[in-house]
Amino acid sequence: MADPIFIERLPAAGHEWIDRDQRLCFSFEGRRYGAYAGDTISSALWGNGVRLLGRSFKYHRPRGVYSMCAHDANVMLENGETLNIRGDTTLVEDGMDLTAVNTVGSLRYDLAGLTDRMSGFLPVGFYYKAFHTPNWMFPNWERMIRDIAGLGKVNPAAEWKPSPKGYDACDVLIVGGGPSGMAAALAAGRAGSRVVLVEDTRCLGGSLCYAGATAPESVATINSMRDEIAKLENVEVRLNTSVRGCYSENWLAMIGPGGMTKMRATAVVVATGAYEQPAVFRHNDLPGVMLGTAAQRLAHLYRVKPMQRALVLLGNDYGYGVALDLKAAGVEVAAVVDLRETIGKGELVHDVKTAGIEILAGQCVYEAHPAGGLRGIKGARVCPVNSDGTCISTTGINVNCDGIVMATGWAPAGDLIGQAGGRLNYVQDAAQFRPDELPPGMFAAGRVNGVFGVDARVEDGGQAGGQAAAFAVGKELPARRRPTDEIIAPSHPYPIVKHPKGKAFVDLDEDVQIKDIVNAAKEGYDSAELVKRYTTVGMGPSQGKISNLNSSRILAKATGQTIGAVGYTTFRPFTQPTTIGELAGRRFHPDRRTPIHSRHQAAGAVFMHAGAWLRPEYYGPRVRHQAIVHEVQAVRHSAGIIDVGTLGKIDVCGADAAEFLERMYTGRFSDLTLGRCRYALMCDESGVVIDDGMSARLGDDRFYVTTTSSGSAAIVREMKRWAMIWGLEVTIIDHTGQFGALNLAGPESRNILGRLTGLDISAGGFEYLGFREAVVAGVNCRLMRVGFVGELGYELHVPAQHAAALWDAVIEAGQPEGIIPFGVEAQRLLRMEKGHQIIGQDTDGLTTPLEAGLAWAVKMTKPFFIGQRSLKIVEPRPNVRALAGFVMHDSTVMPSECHLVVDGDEICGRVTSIARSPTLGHVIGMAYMRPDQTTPGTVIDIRVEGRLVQAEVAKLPFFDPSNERQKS
Amino acid sequence: MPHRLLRFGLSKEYNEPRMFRSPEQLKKSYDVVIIGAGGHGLATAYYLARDHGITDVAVLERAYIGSGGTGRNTAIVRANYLTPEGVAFYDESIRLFQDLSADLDLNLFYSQRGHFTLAHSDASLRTMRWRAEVNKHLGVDSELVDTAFIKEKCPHIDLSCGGHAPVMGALFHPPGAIARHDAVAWGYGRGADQRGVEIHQQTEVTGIVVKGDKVTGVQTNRGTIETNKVVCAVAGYTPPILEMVGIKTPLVIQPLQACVSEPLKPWLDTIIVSASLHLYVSQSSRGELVMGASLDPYTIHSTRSTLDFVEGLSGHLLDLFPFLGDVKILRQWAGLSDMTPDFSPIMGLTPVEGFYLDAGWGTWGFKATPVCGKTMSYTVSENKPHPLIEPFRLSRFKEFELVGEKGAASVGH
Amino acid sequence: MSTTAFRTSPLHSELEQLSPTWTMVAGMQAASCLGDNEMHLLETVALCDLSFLPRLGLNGPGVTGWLQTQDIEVPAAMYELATLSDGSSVVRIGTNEVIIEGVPGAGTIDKLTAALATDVKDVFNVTRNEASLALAGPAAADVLAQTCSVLVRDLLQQALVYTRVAGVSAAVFQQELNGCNCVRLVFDPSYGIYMWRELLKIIAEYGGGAVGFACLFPESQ
Amino acid sequence: MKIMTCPVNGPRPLQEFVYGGDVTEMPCPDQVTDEQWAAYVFERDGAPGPHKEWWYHAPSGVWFIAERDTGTDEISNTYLYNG
Repeated sequence: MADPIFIERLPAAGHEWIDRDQRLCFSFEGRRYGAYAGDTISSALWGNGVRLLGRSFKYHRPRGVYSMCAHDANVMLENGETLNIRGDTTLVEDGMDLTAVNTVGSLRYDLAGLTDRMSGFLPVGFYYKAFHTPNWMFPNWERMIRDIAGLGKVNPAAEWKPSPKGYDACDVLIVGGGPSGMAAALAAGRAGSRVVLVEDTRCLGGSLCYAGATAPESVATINSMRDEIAKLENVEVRLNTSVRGCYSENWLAMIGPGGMTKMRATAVVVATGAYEQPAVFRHNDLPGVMLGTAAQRLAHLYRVKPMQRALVLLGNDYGYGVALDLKAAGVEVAAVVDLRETIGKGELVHDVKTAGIEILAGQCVYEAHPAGGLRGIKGARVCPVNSDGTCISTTGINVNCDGIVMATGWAPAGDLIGQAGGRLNYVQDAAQFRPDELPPGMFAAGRVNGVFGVDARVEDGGQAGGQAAAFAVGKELPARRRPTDEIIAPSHPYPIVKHPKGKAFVDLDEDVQIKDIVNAAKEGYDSAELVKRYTTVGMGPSQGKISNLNSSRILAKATGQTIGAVGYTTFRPFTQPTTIGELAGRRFHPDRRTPIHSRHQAAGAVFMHAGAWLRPEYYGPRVRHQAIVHEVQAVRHSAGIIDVGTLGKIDVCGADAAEFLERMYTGRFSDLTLGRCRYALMCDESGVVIDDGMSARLGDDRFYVTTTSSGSAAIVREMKRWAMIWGLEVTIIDHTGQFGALNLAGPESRNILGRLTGLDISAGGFEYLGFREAVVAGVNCRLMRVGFVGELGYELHVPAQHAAALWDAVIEAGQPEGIIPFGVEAQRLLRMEKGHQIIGQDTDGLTTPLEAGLAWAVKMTKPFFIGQRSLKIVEPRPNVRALAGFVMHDSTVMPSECHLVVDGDEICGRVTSIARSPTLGHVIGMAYMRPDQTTPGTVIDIRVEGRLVQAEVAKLPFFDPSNERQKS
Repeated sequence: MPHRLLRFGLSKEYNEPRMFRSPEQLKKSYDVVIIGAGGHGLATAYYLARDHGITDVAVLERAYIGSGGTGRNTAIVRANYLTPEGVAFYDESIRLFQDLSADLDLNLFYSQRGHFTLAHSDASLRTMRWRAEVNKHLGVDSELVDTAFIKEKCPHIDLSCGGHAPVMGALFHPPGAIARHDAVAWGYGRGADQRGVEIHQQTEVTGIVVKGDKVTGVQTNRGTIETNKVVCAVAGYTPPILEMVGIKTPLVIQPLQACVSEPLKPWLDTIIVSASLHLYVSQSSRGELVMGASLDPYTIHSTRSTLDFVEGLSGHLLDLFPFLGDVKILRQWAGLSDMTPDFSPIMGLTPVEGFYLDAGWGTWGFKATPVCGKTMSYTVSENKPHPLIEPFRLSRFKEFELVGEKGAASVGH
Repeated sequence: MSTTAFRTSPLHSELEQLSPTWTMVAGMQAASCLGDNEMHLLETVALCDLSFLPRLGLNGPGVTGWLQTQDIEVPAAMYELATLSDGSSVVRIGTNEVIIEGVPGAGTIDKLTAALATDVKDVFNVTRNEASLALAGPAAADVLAQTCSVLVRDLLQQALVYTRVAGVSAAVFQQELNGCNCVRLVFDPSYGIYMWRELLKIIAEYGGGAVGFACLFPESQ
Repeated sequence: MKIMTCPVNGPRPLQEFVYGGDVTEMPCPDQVTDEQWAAYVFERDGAPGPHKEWWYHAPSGVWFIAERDTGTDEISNTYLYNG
């Protein structure tokens, strides 16, 4: 392969950002180029004479360097792995293989470039006005539009890499390491605050790093301030770190080399500087046209000669410094075009004159002359202009140049201020927005605050830092006064020149032109927000940082309002596009395991997610269905054991414990005697069933209640709240995670348990719905004799650290009877054979106990329980639906849960539970239906995949109706 | 190229007619005053003028057209609700949406993408089947589909969900669509404007005059208007208006946040929603990923953004699409949702004669825009609730006759 | 009633994979050592399972009074940790709620448990079978900062904080063990394995790893 | 990130708390009409302004009351419930 193209740079200078000892090689659009370590992709390419760096979003126009500071949204690249890589700020890495995004064919021969020729047919919002008639054609048009739109291609094979994310806090966070930020850091640091100073580039200094002639002493200033800062131990500097968002109460999202830091700052100093704003004229977007600061960055930081022959278009004295910098960089400055009629008298102006550079005052660039099929420029036409941007004549003179440098003004980088709820106001004499009201604890300094002279910025920063430090310790804020600033009006009020042929771009991201904004206003989209939404100005990747101000200026003129009245669109995070990976961080997914988890794994359990819990669905190696049947049969014929440790487990203690349960639950508990337990059903205040479980009496003043697995946290919470509101003497102790629990069930369970405890568990000694505390297998254990699955069974609750030992002991003891563990699915089936409802499956968000066949568990005669009053309202009404059991003898077509019970066109209800009962040998289920359908023997229609199947309503429970087995 | 575009290229001047006039003055009185120039308010005005011949209508907007929920939602349209009432209502809305671009002669980019609501547990799988069955029963195209089908329609999705609560199936709703939300308001606005309706932006309602139990006027920052019929269509901003007429409702306001990525080449053709991941995502015709999550957990009347939201959303997005780690989010924003206890709207007549309510739009307001215009305009002109909105009457709460949407509306947006 | 069965740490299965030296402490198999030169891990950051430390929770209006009868003074201030003569620590986590954590060899908890065998009025036993971890070493602060919004420098010495760590509710406090400054995490045992794995992932990035408890309780093996 | 000051645990990020809705007094069930009861169960004060709200600090299990302006999200006061 050919040697990389490499063109030597300007002679080395002390403050440059490239390391000339490290040469890198990368390729762009199939060509190899050389670069220095420290080069960004754009600086390396520009340095090698490449001018065409990207294509625009809509018209695919050629674009090059424009800002060199993260706003060059048209220079986005991809490498197959990563997409939308910013050329102006991303460092070159050796071996990079890059292509421009969003081209058809290649960057150089981009077929989509045709759209530029047709742009006349594609005015603002054209897509709203076409493609929709005839209706059926739109999908084809849309597919075409989608394919043309969009920037980079995602790589579905890309792998996720966890990105660190951390919390931090400081007294004073200073955003921006320019002169004002550094001064603020020194002031706050010397005041003793814990200061963090963040700078999004690779070194402190901000604009001073490339100020050149505009601030001759800059390098010395940076160095001395940096050394001062280094002396302060309580000031931490974080480079290559940018603040992406400011949220309520000075909570800031920062992205740096170590991923994302969520910084809580007591006070924030916003010293973010200003975004230089482009001038708007025909072909102001082509490669070679760039901002003054972009040219300065190229020349000073990367030692790249921005162009051979430059035309400098300016509206402030700063631009004169830029002209001098260009000259110093060996650029021939064809002329300086000053939009102002009367030019400044500053030193810089004087130096430009003495340098023999021609100054054309009161003139504008009317249009740039494209070269090589828009891939560059070869000159510009300069015409006399009024301060409002109207050309006095358009004849003008032609100036040859291969670059136009624009230094016409600034917009404050006030994003963070806006996000935090601060306001910016338009200041007429400065012709730009300036922070007005700042939220408490936020202070602005430097150019974002409308202060431009270097000394003034240092002074302003010092004041801000002092105020921030005082705020951080709750002291009264020292007074603030605006420093005297040598630059009076840094921005030109209207650096915008119309051209009948258009192509004068306001927003390069979105290819929005002057006429688009004017026409939008004409059509009635006459507020900043509507213009944005209709023209998409400011919607692109740079989010309007170098387009919103000009857009507001044009809109103001078009609607005869002041710019202040037009205002600006809402500031929202992020200040710079932020990757989903950085935001996601490590992605914590807390999941819960019972203390017996490892035993289930060893037994070959197949786990299911139940909320945060991992629960055995069934146990392998058998396939699902066979495993479930096998487990069911074990329970029915011998014995099985299931881990029910996910149940909520709550001790309700205290003198008023019984009264408390009376109020929380629908049933009666005051008469629950010691050593007994009872079903407990809970409603919300509207009478809807929300939870159920068992309640056991441990003592006069102690109860033990269980809740559903999913409900436990909320139930504990509500219990605590009601206990407080009712002022009852009751203590709620949540043992959910602290206890393990297992259910030993089956005809053999008594024999097995007998081997593990001295407790009298004879039928008479430990009766159905009895409760005991005893030692089982050497563990203090709470035993409930319950029959959820409809067999003789015992629920054993023990401290979590003992659960595994108990489980092992029961399995061991059950060997003779062939005890096996059973999973959630088997349990569901077993309980259904018994006609027991599962809250949440056999009920929904609006089910009352009356509909769910749970009226028996509701004591309406009690003085009070939560939901009772509401139930009294609905009780007299006929139910619209009722839960009942059904059987199917012909089950060639098997319904599933939530298939509908229908009667002709009427939806009567739905199947809530259904399964083939291994015990009964036919399909059983529960369903909601019309109350008149619930008489056993009634035939109901269930619609399955479009066809109706018949089921016969049956009495619950299906299995062991006399409950002999669970009571045995 | 569509002939529509030729006129632009061939005409020298850009002489597009104005979308909406901006009337200088408020008149002394109007037959109907609509509060809120969002999609709902403007659609109501449009159909009042078009279908009921009532054109002496003022639409009052505190900020700019579509500045509320209309311009802040994630522009998803679907009808796969749980209750017959809900399904019938939203199905009519979809039907209207499908012809709306032609009807309003404005391209709303109504794009039928197919809508997946993913189920990560057997419990949500049951809910999905329930919705699918009700939908099919009522003739709405909706189906419970398996993971293979999801993979086929959305090849890049990671159904294992990074090992956390894998996808088990989904409710697939082919008519599910997205649209250019702002344009819906603009189109209705233009249509209403052309028929004589006045749209007053920057006009804030400061009071409502009630004599006896009757509405007689509306006070604004630009003066008082006489009228006997007021429609309140301000969704997240409803409670303060209700205070002016002394009506109490169950409405609570919670922010709903959303965000958008850089434009990408098309890779996601369907709308993907996951309730358990609190995530919904689709790709706009510009190529941006438009993403939202669940409601903020507490009530606040502010459209501030939070970092938690976008952190959580990013994590969950990577659960399903692990390759998006390098894709950048450009911007986040928020809107206000007026939530009801049964996740269904509150529409129709109120105890105050002449005061009509169109509220309770929670997270499902955009998709109802056309049908709300239809039914509210009928309700206003006939002074009786349109049959489709009968179930959504305000009085249902005191009657303990809630709509059973709660089970499902929380699932998707 | 008395318990004779062994206790199992919620992290037992995780520790087992690190082929530890098991030592019986207060009825639990505890991992005293996970490798020869694990002490050096304490120079970066180490994770140690201390779930074996016995804990007793008491709740109810009578708690403070009853403990006084057992010669235990509970600090008046919430969350303030006090150390008892036998090295156990006691902390008030509510007006009526107290936790006592033992150290190997300490007798307080056994004594109190025995005394509680017969119901004491208005004193209710709260089972405290939490997962209990120690983050030891200089980088512990960074690891905590990546999982918890409460920073180590916000943790007052001898005071406990209830907050969220990696999305899980936990009690966090600082404690010097064997001359090493530790961040202690105590939380619901059902999250034990999740937390252990997440913390180890982060710790690995700092060159740290898991250690046996002998690093922090040298005398007690 | 929003910070809320729990009367027991001090200032914490909002994610540690669970919102419990407005503090409302339950009317005596036997002394209200069905309509009044329905109003208690369903009606809310949805307007922006100062509210008295229940908040729960999940890690420590503490319920308390916060006086918060739902318009500005400013929390003016937090304290434990005292009957």
